[in-house]
Amino acid sequence: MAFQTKEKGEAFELRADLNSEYREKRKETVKKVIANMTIGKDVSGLFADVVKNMQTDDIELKKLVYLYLINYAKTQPELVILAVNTFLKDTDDLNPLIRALAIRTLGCLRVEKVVDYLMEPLKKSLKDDDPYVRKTSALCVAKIFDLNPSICIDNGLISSLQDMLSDRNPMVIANAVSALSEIHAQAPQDQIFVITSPILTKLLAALNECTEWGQICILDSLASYKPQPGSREASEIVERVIARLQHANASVVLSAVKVLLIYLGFVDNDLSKQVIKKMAPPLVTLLASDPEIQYVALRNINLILQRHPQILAAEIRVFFTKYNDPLYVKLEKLEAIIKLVSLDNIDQVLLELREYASEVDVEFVRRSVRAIGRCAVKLDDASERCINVLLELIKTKVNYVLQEAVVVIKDVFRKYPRKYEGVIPALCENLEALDEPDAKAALVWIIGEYAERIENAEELVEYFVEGFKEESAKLLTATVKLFLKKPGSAQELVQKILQLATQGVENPDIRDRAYIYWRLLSSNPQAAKAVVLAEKPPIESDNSTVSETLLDELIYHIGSLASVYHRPAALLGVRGDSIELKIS
Amino acid sequence: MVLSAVFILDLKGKVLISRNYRGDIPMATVDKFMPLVMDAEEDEQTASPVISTDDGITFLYIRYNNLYLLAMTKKNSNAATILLFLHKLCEVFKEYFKELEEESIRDNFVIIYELLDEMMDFGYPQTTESKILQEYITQESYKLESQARPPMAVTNAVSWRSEGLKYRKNEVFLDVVESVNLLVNANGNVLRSEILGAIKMKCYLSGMPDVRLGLNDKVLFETTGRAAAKGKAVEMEDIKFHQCVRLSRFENDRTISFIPPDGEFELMSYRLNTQVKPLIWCEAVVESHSGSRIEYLIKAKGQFKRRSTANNVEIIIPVPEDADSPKFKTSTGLVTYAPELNAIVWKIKAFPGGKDFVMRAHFGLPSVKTEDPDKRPPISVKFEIPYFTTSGIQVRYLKVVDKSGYQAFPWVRYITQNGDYFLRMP
Amino acid sequence: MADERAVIAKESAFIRTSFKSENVETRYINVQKLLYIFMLGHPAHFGQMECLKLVASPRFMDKRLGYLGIMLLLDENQELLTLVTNSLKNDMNNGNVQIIGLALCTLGNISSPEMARDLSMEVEKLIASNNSFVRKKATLCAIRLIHKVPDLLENYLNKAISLLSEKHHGVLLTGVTLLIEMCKLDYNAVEELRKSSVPVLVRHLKNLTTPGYSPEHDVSGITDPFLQVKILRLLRILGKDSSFASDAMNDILAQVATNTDGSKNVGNAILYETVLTIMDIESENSLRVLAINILGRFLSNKDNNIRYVALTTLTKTSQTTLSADSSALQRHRATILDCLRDSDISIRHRALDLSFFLINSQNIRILTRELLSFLEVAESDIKSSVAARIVDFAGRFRPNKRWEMDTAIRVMRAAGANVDAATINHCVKVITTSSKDLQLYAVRKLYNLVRLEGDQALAQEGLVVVTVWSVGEFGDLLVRGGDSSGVEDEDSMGQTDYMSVPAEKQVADFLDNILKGPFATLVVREYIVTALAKLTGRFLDESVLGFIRFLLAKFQTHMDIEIQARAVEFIAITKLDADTRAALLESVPVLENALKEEARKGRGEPSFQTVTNHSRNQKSENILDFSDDIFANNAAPKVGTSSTTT
Amino acid sequence: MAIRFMLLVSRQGKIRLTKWFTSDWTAKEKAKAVKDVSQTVLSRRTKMCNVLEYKDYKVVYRRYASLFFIAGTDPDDNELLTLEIIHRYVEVLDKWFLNVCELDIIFNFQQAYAIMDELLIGGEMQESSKRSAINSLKRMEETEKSEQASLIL
Repeated sequence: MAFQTKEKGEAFELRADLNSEYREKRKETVKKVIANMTIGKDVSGLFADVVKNMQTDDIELKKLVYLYLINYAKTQPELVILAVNTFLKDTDDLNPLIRALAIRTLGCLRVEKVVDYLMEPLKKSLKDDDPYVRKTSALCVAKIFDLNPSICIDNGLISSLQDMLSDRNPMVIANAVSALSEIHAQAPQDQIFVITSPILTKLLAALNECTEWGQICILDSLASYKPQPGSREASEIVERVIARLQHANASVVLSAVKVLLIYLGFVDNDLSKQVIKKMAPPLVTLLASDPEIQYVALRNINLILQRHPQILAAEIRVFFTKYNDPLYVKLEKLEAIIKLVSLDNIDQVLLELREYASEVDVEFVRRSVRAIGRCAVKLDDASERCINVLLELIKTKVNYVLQEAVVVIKDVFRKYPRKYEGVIPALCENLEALDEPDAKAALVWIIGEYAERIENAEELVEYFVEGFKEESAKLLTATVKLFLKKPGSAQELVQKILQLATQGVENPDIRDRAYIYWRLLSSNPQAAKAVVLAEKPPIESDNSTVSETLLDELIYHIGSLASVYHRPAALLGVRGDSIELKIS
Repeated sequence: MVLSAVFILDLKGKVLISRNYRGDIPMATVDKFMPLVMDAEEDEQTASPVISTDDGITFLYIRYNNLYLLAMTKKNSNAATILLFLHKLCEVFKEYFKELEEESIRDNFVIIYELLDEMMDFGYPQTTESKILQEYITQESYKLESQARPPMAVTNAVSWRSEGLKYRKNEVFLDVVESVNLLVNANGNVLRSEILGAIKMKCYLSGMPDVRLGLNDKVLFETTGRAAAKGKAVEMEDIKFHQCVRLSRFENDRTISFIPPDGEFELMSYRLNTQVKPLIWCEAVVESHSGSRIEYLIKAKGQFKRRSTANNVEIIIPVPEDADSPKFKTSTGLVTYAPELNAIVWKIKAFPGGKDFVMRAHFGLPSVKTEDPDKRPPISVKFEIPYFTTSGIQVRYLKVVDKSGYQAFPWVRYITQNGDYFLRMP
Repeated sequence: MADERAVIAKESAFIRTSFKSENVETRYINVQKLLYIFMLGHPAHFGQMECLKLVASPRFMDKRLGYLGIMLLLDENQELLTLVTNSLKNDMNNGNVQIIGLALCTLGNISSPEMARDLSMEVEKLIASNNSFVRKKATLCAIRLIHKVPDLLENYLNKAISLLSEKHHGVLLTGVTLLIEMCKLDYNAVEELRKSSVPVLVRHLKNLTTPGYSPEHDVSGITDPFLQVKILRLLRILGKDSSFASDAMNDILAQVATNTDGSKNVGNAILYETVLTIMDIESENSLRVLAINILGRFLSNKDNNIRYVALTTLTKTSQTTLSADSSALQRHRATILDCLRDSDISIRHRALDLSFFLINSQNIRILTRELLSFLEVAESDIKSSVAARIVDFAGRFRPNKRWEMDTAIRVMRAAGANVDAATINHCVKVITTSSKDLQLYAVRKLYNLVRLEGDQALAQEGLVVVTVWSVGEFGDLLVRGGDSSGVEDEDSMGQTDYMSVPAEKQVADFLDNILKGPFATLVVREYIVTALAKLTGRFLDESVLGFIRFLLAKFQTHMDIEIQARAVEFIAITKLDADTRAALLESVPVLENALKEEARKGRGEPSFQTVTNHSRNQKSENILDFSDDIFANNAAPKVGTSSTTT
Repeated sequence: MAIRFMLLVSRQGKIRLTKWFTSDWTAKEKAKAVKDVSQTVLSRRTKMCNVLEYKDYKVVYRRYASLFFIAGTDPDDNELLTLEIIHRYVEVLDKWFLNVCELDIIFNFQQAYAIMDELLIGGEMQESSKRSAINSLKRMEETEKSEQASLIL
């Protein structure tokens, strides 16, 4: 209780001081109010008193009041109107800093009612003499469009914005590009931002001159431009953009890489080869940046390598992990290593992966073991060497290493059917140690597939029947295979499992499978063999991070979140958007 | 590109200051950040710098000291840009407040708000050059004679330098610094080695000078047919320039020309992937008796020219976290046990090229073993070798041209030092 | 932060080295420091041996610190702990009661089964000590021992019962506590106590509720609430399922319930415990009404703690008494539903559990609507359990089957990404146990829903799975099942047509598009592969069948083992003769259990076991019932011996 | 039915004391629980109820000045009574240290533990009289003092 009265007292005091006759006192108090706002206290109650201090020639005080307004405008839309007059006056100030500040802040208020008042000053400031004001106004249009698209179009703001692409100041152009791109994305059908040849020339010119951030905007907008077929345009763009690879800003580099990758399809072979060659060193250099940037770079590099592994074919060593790399960097490097592994470097890679498999970080160890198996599947001529390393790891008896090894060895079997059966005893020995569904399922599959070579296959399968459910589907198949291969001894088992799978579980998918098996076995054993024991073609090596169609899309989004997540751009945020249930 | 809001949080996840740029995500969403980070840390891992909530909000963050700098967005934003912007914020704050930590945030909230407002608008980065910002956003605005105005540089093509600078003595200092990254595996094979070079400048020049820098760049020599003449050209694999350097000019004829910012800045960086002989080589023999004691024999060798000397060499050898009763023996340098690093630190003030030294260490171990597994970190080495670059890079000339026609004095220094320099333990 | 770490690392290193010198004088101070370091979150395993050494010292202060270190640094799984046994034994036989106290406290907090066995004799002896300081500690120590080794229980039972005649509150309190734990472990103890001890407990409680009974134990005007609560709890155990014992406590419970002052937290703690006891035992009706009224008062209390308790208790009592008190509960419906929107997650969760107990056949439609809108905004980690319960209750109280089916589909639409397997299976069961008309309705609705709502629907994995399975199973109905356009559909709002009839080609493309898209998780792919195979037995258009075979063939080299296996098998099946093929892909018989559940539905009873108790375990295990009737079941497949020997 | 763990956490999230009455958790799980529980408790607003659920435990907490006292209990425990137990601990601390503050607990953590050991064993209350608990503690302090005195002699 005591605490509450104290708070009330404080608000009272603040209010009095905001109306103090002394200017310094008022300023200090506004600072106090902002300090309160910063630590999360609600000071919206002082709205009227704070706004009174807006009319001042002290820029610092003005900025503070503006800041306050941005924070609380939404809670007090009626009172905001009180402030509008001062704002409008400020947009006419002699100092461009104040003109820009007023325009910038007005755009941030996000109160519908203010928008109407804003039109005239905004139109004027879009044509201001000072580029600082113009660049601020450009973005303001995007802000207003977000709130009320039609008013922007009706007042000709969009066309002013389009005119700004011809501005003489590069920063103004860059912000106009940003604003137009954003508006275009909201209403693509209106064709608000379409790059034409003349615009292209202006953008390319601005590219050389504007800030690093502006360069990124322009590069990103170039990604969507389709060059005139057969013209020199594509090569010209490539030649301009390629210089950006030398920029110190990693994001400029990534955006340049994106543009170059997209234009590769439009230029002749020689140039294309040259571009690919020039791209490698900057990509490698990205790995010397801060770990967060490295992560983004690596996620993108893994996409690029899926399409153009040759770019970094000679650079596999740069992906060897460092002790102090964060795990998220290590895992991405591992992925890149698999993309780049070849017969030329496999021995070194195996040595390296073996080293990783003895580190302490469980997740990294697992992924390293898995990587060894993936190398085996990828490189036919090195598969035996990989298997040997895996066997060595199995001997360490480290539980999670073992589980991971079983899972990948299963894939090796599927790639090279009947080739490495000698490994099976070593795997079956460790039956009890397996407690993860994936590992169990893998071993169950191996037992079913090689039932005729495993003496105590029934025993082993029976061991797993205990935990029927998790790996039901595989167990079902394995048991049926076992039965078809050794009909006498496994009959009881197959009967038990089919009963369970048809009536003991609810999963419709398992039941579908079980009924098909049951009908096969009871009606047509010959057909059963033909179906269940049908020869499986070797699996393809799985070297792709994403599907080819998704890759096409993600190349267009290099550097963006979609390409970091490896998910389609349209999907970002889909899962959570609430679905309106239409219930009458 | 765009981001919705920026936050600075303490390590517990409490918001110290925030700026909402777009208003399209409730600011309270930030509460979901720490649980995500903690989930990742559960397995002693660092959460990846890009994480999302299950309702599709993405957080991008970096950590600096005991702070998180965090951005959030729900669009398909440019992740690289956002993370770089956060790093840039760090840099600017550091230049403004010397130290960036909880206290400096609290003490300077007014100016931080101003900076956040100036450096980004509607989620798009704007002016981020701290030198320029300092011209019109200052802590002592009342000291300005008149009302602040946006400096020309903010919107100029030369956004990094202001006009009208004047020095009595026009000087340029160039430091060529090469860091050697090295990774050696337990068998003693060099897995990777690279040189990261940087040319750092301190410019005290008047007016708007145009500067040209000449290096013994192999590509340049080849194109101009001068290759055979000197023979000592260097092939830089990748070069990155400060935004002041005219990239298209370099792309055309390999000329490095620029109008420099005032004061200190990094002009360029380059990378060489050539196999370098490890400058300082270490061999370790470890004998471990679990539950009682562990012994080390370390041999270090200087594999660089005899007339050079490596200064302030530190060889850091990891030991178990619960080691006790340290005993050392060496003829050279100073050996200490540094429990805070879980390592032995062997310091040698001057390590001449071609020499080798030996050190022995003995530790006791507790009888009760910890449940934590052994982390097996590598040996790391720190050193500096002055008047020497591994790559052989040389500054051939530095020309300064200003319309006032003054003469400028360039000074050049070379140094090689360790980068990530690791040798895995057997 | 970094500085603190460095300082501590250095100090730790110093302490480690110092330990090696075996200096008795510095050991105490070093262990003291180390424990402080440990509290700050740094390793201290190397100090464990030193604590053991301190305990073995003859000095009291050494022992005291040593035992503190053991309690902090060791846990029951460490081998080192066995080395403490001997010291504990010696100290329990020490002449100094304070040293005995230290040993008892340590054993009471940390004990392995071996230690429990080895030291039980000592503890038994000490329970009989004439020093109350020792007696109460030994009594609580016994709890840990009997939990570690339940066989030891009978050695303590009589001693524990005799503690009920104690006057000393500490000893009495620990005695009652021990008896409660014994009753939980062994039903014999319950019976024994019912015979001997109900009156004495009632008497104690009566004394405690006499004003001013023992000022030393007074808490805001109430005498020893700690003891009162323990006695009430023991009475609850004794009165449960025993009308004899319950009768004996009716009066005192009524007295406590009416006379306890509910203006402070202490009083409410007792009232809360009393209500639980009244609801659990065979109490008189008037008493139950009294209890429900107390809860009603709680529910409208301003204090969030009290509201929390009310919600929890109402849920608990609703669970055990089901509909008996439901009219009393229904009176609070509005309040409870309001709590669903409370800003406090604790309140929200409790209110959610309770809301389900409000459901009956009269209000099922309204409440389901409330719960569905809650489901949409719920945190993702509870969505699964809410979804499971909505479909469960929709079955229990459904007005008709159509409504149940629509509800299940709505749940899938709102939370299909979060539901667990049991809920998906349940939805499939709802469809398979329906009439042909309803199946037609279901498959068309699901198909059109996913088709029309695109990504939004595809992101809901559960919805996709149910849809894909239905399309596979009822593919023929979907494309040729006759006209369903007349069916009134609550969801469609007349705007979009959820009943349109696709062509076979469209259905195949539909599945193909899901496969190509980003939402094709492994599970979805597995379902689609099987659905495609089943459609080869249900579709007629040769070109479509060819397309399906082409799709299946692509998966024959798939990385996922299950998908590859299916594709290979199904391709082999397509090569069999038409009759065999048709027989293999015939529709699957309805699950026996599903029929049984179906028969029970609409009557308010739980229809399937798996989701009834979600309040604690959010992820329900699908408990397989391996009872005989499944095996005796005629529908189960039999594999003819003769036919398989070839 | 018992308390399974007690935590004392400062408003800044610093852990001041932890006591475990259960052996079911590994050191890692304990560390995680401490982190999770203290984080959630600290983020709760003042008017919210003092009970929350963590895994299979009920967490009951109360704030005294700069310190949060947090108890993890079995789910069937009486949370209102747990609040009283917490309060009892605070009362005894207060009596022992005469106006207890956070620093008392930091610098005298051994005594803070000793006080808890006089109130709870295995997470169950062993004494409902404040006086009796204080007396026991006093006797132990006296024993230590006399030992130290004899050592000096």
